[in-house]
Amino acid sequence: MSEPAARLIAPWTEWERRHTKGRRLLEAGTFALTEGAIAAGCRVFAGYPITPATDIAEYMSKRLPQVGGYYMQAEDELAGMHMCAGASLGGLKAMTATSGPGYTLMHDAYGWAITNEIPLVVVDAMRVGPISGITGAPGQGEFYIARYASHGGNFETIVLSPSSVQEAFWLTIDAFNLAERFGTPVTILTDQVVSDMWEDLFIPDDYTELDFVVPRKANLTMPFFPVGSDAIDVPPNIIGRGTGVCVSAYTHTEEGYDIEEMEAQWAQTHRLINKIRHHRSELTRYETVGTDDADVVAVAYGADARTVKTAVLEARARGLRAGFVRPITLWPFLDELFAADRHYVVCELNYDGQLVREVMRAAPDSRKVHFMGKSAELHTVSEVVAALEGVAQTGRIPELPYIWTEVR
Amino acid sequence: MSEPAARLIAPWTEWERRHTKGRRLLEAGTFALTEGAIAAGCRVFAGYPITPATDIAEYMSKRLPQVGGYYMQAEDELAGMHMCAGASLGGLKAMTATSGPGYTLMHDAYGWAITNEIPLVVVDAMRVGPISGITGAPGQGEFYIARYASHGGNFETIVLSPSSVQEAFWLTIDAFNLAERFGTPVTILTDQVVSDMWEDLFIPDDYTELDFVVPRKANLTMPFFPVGSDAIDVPPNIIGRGTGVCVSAYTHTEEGYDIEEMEAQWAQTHRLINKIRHHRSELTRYETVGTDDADVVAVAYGADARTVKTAVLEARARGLRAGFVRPITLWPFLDELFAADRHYVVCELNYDGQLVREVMRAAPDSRKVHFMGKSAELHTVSEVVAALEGVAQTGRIPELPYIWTEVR
Amino acid sequence: MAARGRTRTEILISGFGGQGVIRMGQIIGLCAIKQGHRVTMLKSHGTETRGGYVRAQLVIAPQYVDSPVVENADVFVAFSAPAYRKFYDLCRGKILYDPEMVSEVRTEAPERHVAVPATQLSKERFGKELFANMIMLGALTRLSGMDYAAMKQAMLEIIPRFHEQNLAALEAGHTLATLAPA
Amino acid sequence: MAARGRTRTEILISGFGGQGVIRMGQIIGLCAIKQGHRVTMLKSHGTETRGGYVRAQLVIAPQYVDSPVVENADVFVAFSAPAYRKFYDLCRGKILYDPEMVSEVRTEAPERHVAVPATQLSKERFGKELFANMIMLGALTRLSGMDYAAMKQAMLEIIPRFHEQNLAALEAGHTLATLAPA
Amino acid sequence: MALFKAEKKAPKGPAGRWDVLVAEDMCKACGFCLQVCPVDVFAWRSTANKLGWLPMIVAHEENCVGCMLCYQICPDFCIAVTVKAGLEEGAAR
Amino acid sequence: MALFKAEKKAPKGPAGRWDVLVAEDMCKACGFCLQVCPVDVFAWRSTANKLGWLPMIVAHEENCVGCMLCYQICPDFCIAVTVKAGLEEGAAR
Amino acid sequence: MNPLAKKYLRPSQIPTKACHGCGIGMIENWLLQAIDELGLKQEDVVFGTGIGCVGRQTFATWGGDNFGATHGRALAVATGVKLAQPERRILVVVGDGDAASIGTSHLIHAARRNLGVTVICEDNMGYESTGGQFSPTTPAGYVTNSSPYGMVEPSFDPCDVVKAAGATFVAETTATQWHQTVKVVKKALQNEGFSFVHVRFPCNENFGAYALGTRDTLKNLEWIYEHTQGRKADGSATDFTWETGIKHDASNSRPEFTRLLRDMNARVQADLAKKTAAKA
Amino acid sequence: MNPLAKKYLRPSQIPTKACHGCGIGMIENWLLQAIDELGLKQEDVVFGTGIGCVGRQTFATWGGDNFGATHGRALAVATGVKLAQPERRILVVVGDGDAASIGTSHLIHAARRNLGVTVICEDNMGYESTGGQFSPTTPAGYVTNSSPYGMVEPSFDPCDVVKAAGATFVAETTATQWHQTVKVVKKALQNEGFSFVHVRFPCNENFGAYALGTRDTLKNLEWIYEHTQGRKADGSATDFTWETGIKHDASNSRPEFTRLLRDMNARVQADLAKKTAAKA
Ligand SMILES: Cc1ncc(C[n+]2csc(CCOP(=O)(O)OP(=O)(O)O)c2C)c(N)n1
Ligand SMILES: Cc1ncc(C[n+]2csc(CCOP(=O)(O)OP(=O)(O)O)c2C)c(N)n1
Ligand code: SF4
Ligand code: SF4
Ligand code: SF4
Ligand code: SF4
Ligand code: SF4
Ligand code: SF4
Ligand SMILES: [Mg+2]
Ligand SMILES: [Mg+2]
Repeated sequence: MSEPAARLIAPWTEWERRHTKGRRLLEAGTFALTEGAIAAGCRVFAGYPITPATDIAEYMSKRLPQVGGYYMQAEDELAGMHMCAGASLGGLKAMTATSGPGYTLMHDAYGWAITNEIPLVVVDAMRVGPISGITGAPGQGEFYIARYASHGGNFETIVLSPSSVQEAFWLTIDAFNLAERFGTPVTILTDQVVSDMWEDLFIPDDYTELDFVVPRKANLTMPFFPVGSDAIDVPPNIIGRGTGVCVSAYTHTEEGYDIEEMEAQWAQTHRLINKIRHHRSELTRYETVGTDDADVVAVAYGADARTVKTAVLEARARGLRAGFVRPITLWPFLDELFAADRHYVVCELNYDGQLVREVMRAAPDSRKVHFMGKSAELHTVSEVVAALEGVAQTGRIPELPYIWTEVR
Repeated sequence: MSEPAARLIAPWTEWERRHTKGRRLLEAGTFALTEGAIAAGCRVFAGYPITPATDIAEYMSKRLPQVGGYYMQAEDELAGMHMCAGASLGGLKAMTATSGPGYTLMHDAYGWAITNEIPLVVVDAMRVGPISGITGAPGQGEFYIARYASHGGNFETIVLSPSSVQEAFWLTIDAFNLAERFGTPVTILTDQVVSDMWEDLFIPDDYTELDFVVPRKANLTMPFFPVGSDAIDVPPNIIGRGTGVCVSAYTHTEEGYDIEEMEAQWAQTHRLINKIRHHRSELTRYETVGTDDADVVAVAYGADARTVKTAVLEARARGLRAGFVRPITLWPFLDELFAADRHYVVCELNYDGQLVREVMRAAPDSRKVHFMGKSAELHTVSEVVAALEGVAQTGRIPELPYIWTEVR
Repeated sequence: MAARGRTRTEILISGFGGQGVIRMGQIIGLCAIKQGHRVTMLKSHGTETRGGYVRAQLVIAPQYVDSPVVENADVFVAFSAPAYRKFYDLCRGKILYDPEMVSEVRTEAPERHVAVPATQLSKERFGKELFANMIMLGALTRLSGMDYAAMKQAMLEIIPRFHEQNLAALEAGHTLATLAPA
Repeated sequence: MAARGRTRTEILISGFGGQGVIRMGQIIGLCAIKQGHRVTMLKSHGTETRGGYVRAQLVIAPQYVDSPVVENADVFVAFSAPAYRKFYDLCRGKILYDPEMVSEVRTEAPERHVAVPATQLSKERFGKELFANMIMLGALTRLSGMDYAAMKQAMLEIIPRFHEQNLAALEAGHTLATLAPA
Repeated sequence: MALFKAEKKAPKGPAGRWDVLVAEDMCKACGFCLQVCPVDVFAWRSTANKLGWLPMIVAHEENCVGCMLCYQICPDFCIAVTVKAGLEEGAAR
Repeated sequence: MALFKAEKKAPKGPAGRWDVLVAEDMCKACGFCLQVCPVDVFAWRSTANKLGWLPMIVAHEENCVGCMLCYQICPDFCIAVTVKAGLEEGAAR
Repeated sequence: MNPLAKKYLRPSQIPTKACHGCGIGMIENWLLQAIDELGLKQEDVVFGTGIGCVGRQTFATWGGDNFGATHGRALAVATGVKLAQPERRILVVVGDGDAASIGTSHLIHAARRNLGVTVICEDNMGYESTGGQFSPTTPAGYVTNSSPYGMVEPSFDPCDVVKAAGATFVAETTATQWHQTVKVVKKALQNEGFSFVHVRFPCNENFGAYALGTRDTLKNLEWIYEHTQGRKADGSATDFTWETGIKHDASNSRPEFTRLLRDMNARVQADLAKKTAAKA
Repeated sequence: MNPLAKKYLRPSQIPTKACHGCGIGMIENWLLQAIDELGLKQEDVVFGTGIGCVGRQTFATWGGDNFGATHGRALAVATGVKLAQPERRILVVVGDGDAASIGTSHLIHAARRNLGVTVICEDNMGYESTGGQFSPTTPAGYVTNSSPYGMVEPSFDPCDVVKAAGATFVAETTATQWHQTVKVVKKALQNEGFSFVHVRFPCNENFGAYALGTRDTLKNLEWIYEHTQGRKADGSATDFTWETGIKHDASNSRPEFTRLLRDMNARVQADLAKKTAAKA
């Protein structure tokens, strides 16, 4: 079958072309995430060790002092993300990294950072759950939690997911850029495989030459909250510069004063939601293969998309009109990738089915959306090929060991 | 227009018929939630004060000692729910209550209780967010968080929402029953209006006569985890009886020993998900009006459903083929309520749109699903009537002040 | 709105904190319950500790009340000027106001306005403002034709102390000469 | 699976913890990178501190590697009996095994089996088992026709100490008489 | 010995040298200043301020001996006690 | 003074009265017992146990004076030191 | 109007929504005196608060920069701010529930690290903004809305715990000790490291009403006074007495935490420079 | 095989997956001796653990009932269990990170309440199950995988903090003090209230390898011994010395927490009965 059309929509395709001076290493995803942050100008890491994100903390503890930054080993994850928020509010780019058990301890910090429009990057290296589950095995159980990363509603979130070590490096820089531009925490939702696997990794020699890095700006005057505006690239507030800035957990006025009027709630929400929704085009990152002619499209993200993509190519080699969609931007969800009325086989590393629900919502015919859940191990190429063939031929995924197809 | 067909599917319709000996009071929702718990046999409350759930704690601190129970004011919400889990594991029915800011601090306790199948009831009295937002104003921002109440995936949750003080009383007993029968935390997702409003409330004189209350049973032998079974009404494990029971945060064997095999993960997940999915009929609670002939159906839950229902009746009085759907069981989501191909107007107390996404997924034509978001105040009857008329006549909701209709 | 008008009575009471607004609502609600009605009462307040408002929204009906929100009050009791201004438009029925607290009233609907000098009376009769809300309740009972005996009973159940004075206050309001016969 | 066979080489290495399985994989991977290939390496291990297994899955290809999972290994290096048994079916190419650790081997495909007495040789030549993995690497380099000089270079970069012995071990494996010429 | 003494005896110290100012619109009528003042400088106002309280006023500024107790105890930043123009601090003490 | 003494001097106490048992399949070969034993009761086994370790064995039970150090220090519950059948506890001490 | 309030606070934010007779304003007045006597300017101080009356009734009153953290997390946020703005004095004003209950862990570890912040724990012996429940500092036996039968949980003094954790300055006063409070806050602000000042004050609305049975502002402040003195107005002994005063003063005896980090960075970068120089 | 292990532990769960030479097993052996000497049976003790090596390598070894809480929450769970099963002795075995970092708040407040649990904090001076990062108890200057330039954060001794919080029994020993450990654990178990025993032990795999530069089990245990004695083998002084022994013993000096609640309930119910009787 003819070579399928392949697209990768992401800023780093262009970055890679322009920046070729560097070293090629064999390194782990955690290393790439760390170096990406350093390259993006991250100068504070505050977190609490947890497999499989611990190595990020360890790399940071070595690297940050070298570049004049600070590694904070917080007493717990709640403290970790609040420390990051405080540091970013003080003018330093900051990041934390954790896995599921720590991630869900960051909800109040998320809300505080979101409400006060504090740029941050949070890495969640997902492992299989619930709770401790299996520490050394991959999972994808925080898809919705990453969207609803705090209580109370009335906000949008930005969530990205890399599928290779190299992509983890570029995507981390991208995440810091988006955090600065949108003034909000950006979540890197990765998994145990991407963080622990070793791959060939290109690292630029001189980070100062990366002209695409968005520097930290500073808003030094009222309004401290641009009521009514949905603009991005608004310089974040900086505390400690004597501007009289006020940031808090309360619904607030443009001076930052607490207020309990529903009109103020409306105004605040308007900005928190629309600065993201109205600039969705700035956030679109995805990869597709063969979506032009495909009858059945396999959908996956993160490391799992690696085997799924190979399976799609394999299926095409066998003459199947198969396609592949890998959302890199998980939230805001890219409904447009599922506009075509065809079969979708959604592969996820959880048995309850999360991504698949969004595909069901976005796709024209939810009856043609098929779930292929698995836990603790990547889907194998043969499993996915079998599923694609099954759906193409019989409209359903055949029985496969340790594969779950029910969504309700 | 003729009197519309009205249905209320919930166990308490029958309870109310059979148990009529009691007092009629004018009391608050927090009072009803407390008495419902006492009536259901709750003997431990461990929590941390927060508006608008504080009154539950205060009522509990007065009532529990009278019935030989224990009120624990925990150092924080994390401790609160873990204390409840410990108490329930020790054989006492337990409950905690909070609002958004505290609710998201309970995720690790949720996961632990879910994995170890510990019966619990958690009340989340939602207020508007993000973060502290407006403490005294209603919100519905924890719809998804209540479903994904812990990290790692691979579990289902049970979430109920009352819309009146009287219903809060019966539904709390129901929640304790379901917690015992399904061996899992059951969440009562209520809101500031239901908890703070005063209504006429019937309270039975003698709780010991409530024959429908499910008593605490005790499993005193291996297996401590019924691998492969999706059965409900499995007696929960009790610690402290010398049975050699082992409960933990790890993926575990039927002895309760930690294990790191994906096969074991499969087995555990199979039970945690299917004990709930395969007994969905036991969990179905909802209210509908006029859904037999309606062209446009208003959807709402909690206190907000009160004004919305009045609006539907009003609209029908004006000759509109309007209908009303109030899911009482929020999770597992009642897809079946949205099987008919018609217009749905989903009213929620948040601007981002949460319930509406599930309706879009479940409804045959997501283009006919309309969002009507508001924050900090209930929808008014006139607003909803206007929206229903607008949808009926023009297919869209007209512009209304402080009403949000975009979902993306 | 016709459909609802038939079946429900909406009462809106508002004033400053400390004026006994909620207490008054509770008594009315309990009284209605004792007479076999269904009742809802929403409490809300402005943010300022003082200067803001406290509001009680009561809905009384023979059957279960759906919307607890007062959008078209049959009676509005105004204990303060801010409250009067803020909620005037939510009332389509009678407006009882305390002239000492609400100095200016709209002129367009004089027939709907009833001045009840509760504060003044309370000061005269009891030397303090404390009993103004009971005087107002007495007047309201008379005007809305609610069962006076039942109202007394409900009041005694809800208010722990000063039963004599409160009863006297209720009486004073109920017998106010200025009130048109119910 | 034809489509992939053409473009990628899959190498599976497994044994007990402490046998240098990962180190060996790192060296092969780095060597391939230096020669302009794209490389992925998955590390995984059984749960038992001992008695379990450590596994390195390498995929080497001219272009970007999609699936990093070894489902059809071109080469399988078995350092322990449990590893040999657990992963035998994942290999459709040559199987290098250490006879001292893997005492029994399947009989159906003798031509695919290559015994490399790495442990024994290491003990003989260096008095300890420590260098068995480098001997095995030497043999693998020869058999798979990888660039020997580049492999030496990669080894020196990755292993901090005992360069002489490691080089000697590599040489010993590479020159093993029992090996068929590459 | 109570914090708020029933009978007041003016401490030594020259009176009449002090400006005592109460921001009546900020006053929440806790009464602390009135109680703590040894020389009855303060008194209640009979009309409510915009906060709804009957605030404190300066009734007998001439009595003030500048002990600053009122300034220290006021929870709402209402009170200023300063040396009258012309009389420098030193002399006042 | 080191915890693990280089040269061993047997403490007083009658030897030969003790059963020393090592659960060799549980042993992780930390070597503590060997080092702590004052009278060289233990020795290494030359073949690996099922955990993959070369475990400890009892080589000279007759030397044992029942000081219990090995029992106290073994991190893996391998060691039992008991009075030989017939010789009651009292006599052994 | 209080001249220091004019100088340091935001006219638009005072008077606050605090109830009348609430001690929060008194204490803030004394903080201003300490700040003023040290010659600090608005821009020298970052003012941080938690959630609760102590938080909400002080947040944004300060004329300089303010942050109001989520409940219990003020010290975690302050840690981050201090990393980025080491030259600023960070004043963290928190309630007893915020500091000594939900925020315990952050308080303890900030003290252990000797983080350069000055914590003013304003203790009204309960959760007052939520309507008056007991807290870890509510005295034994007192009735609150969550201890209707009297406080049964043993309480503790946060000073003892932060001292044990490593705080370099610890002091305790009450709302009837204005001079002492100004004095110790001045000392606290002069410590580069972690300072903790615990000030008990009257809550008129809740603790007063429920635990002391009155909303009489004078009676409630009097109660604080008596338990500071240990003697009632009639000369009889009170049921208990607070030990006030400086409880531990090791000010500047060990380096402030972020300085430790900066010194380490200098060391690391120097070594790195050496290495690279050696290579070349 | 150790006869007490036979008597109290689960044959299927030992040997654990702990590395060789790990102190966790030693300490558990001494716990068994204390339990045995007190004549306790399997069903008398609920065995609770946290997350970490100390948690995972002891969880489910105990032959009676076991719970393994999420990281840091063991004492919160124990509080609930104690409410429901007041007759059981609750033994909580937790690591330094679990107890003194993420679990600080629960530890402190359990101590304040004098909850009837015996906490054994097994301290390997770092987060070892995650590969060897420093913890709040890692000694100054030591290299771990998250302090590559030496531990720069000031550390603390959890004993001081729990004592200040109100623990009624506090003691510290090390993995080379078997008799002392058995002795203090016995005393701890005889306290109805909150007991805390802090035991330092060698982690061979991580702390040994990175902080001490060796995985030689003997050298690493020797290091513990030297810092217990304060003297090296060659007689020279160690860089620091741990103060071991009983640090505070107020055993049974005040009522256990859940007893306070039960006594209150009795009082409340008696009053209630009186009232109803009066009515009738
Ligand atoms: C996570 C969380 N839990 C609970 C609350 C509710 N809450 C707000 S303030 C407060 C405690 C107030 O006590 P304290 O800190 O002593 O301040 P005070 O009001 O007494 O001055 C509580 C429980 C919250 N906002 N967030
Ligand atoms: C909420 C959460 N954060 C982090 C982790 C990862 N984690 C597991 S154990 C542990 C700490 C281990 O340290 P310690 O308590 O001292 O036990 P040790 O392994 O040293 O015995 C950490 C950080 C987790 N499981 N849960
Ligand atoms: S300073 Fe204040 S308190 Fe002192 S005398 Fe003058 S007015 Fe009275
Ligand atoms: S102290 Fe201040 S607030 Fe209180 S009465 Fe005097 S002026 Fe008014
Ligand atoms: S008891 Fe153990 S250590 Fe003591 S002498 Fe006997 S074998 Fe040696
Ligand atoms: S102490 Fe125990 S584990 Fe260590 S070598 Fe001796 S028997 Fe084996
Ligand atoms: S409730 Fe108490 S603490 Fe809060 S402002 Fe009022 S008086 Fe002050
Ligand atoms: S890592 Fe350290 S603490 Fe954990 S089991 Fe191994 S030796 Fe023990
Ligand atoms: Mg307080
Ligand atoms: Mg540790």
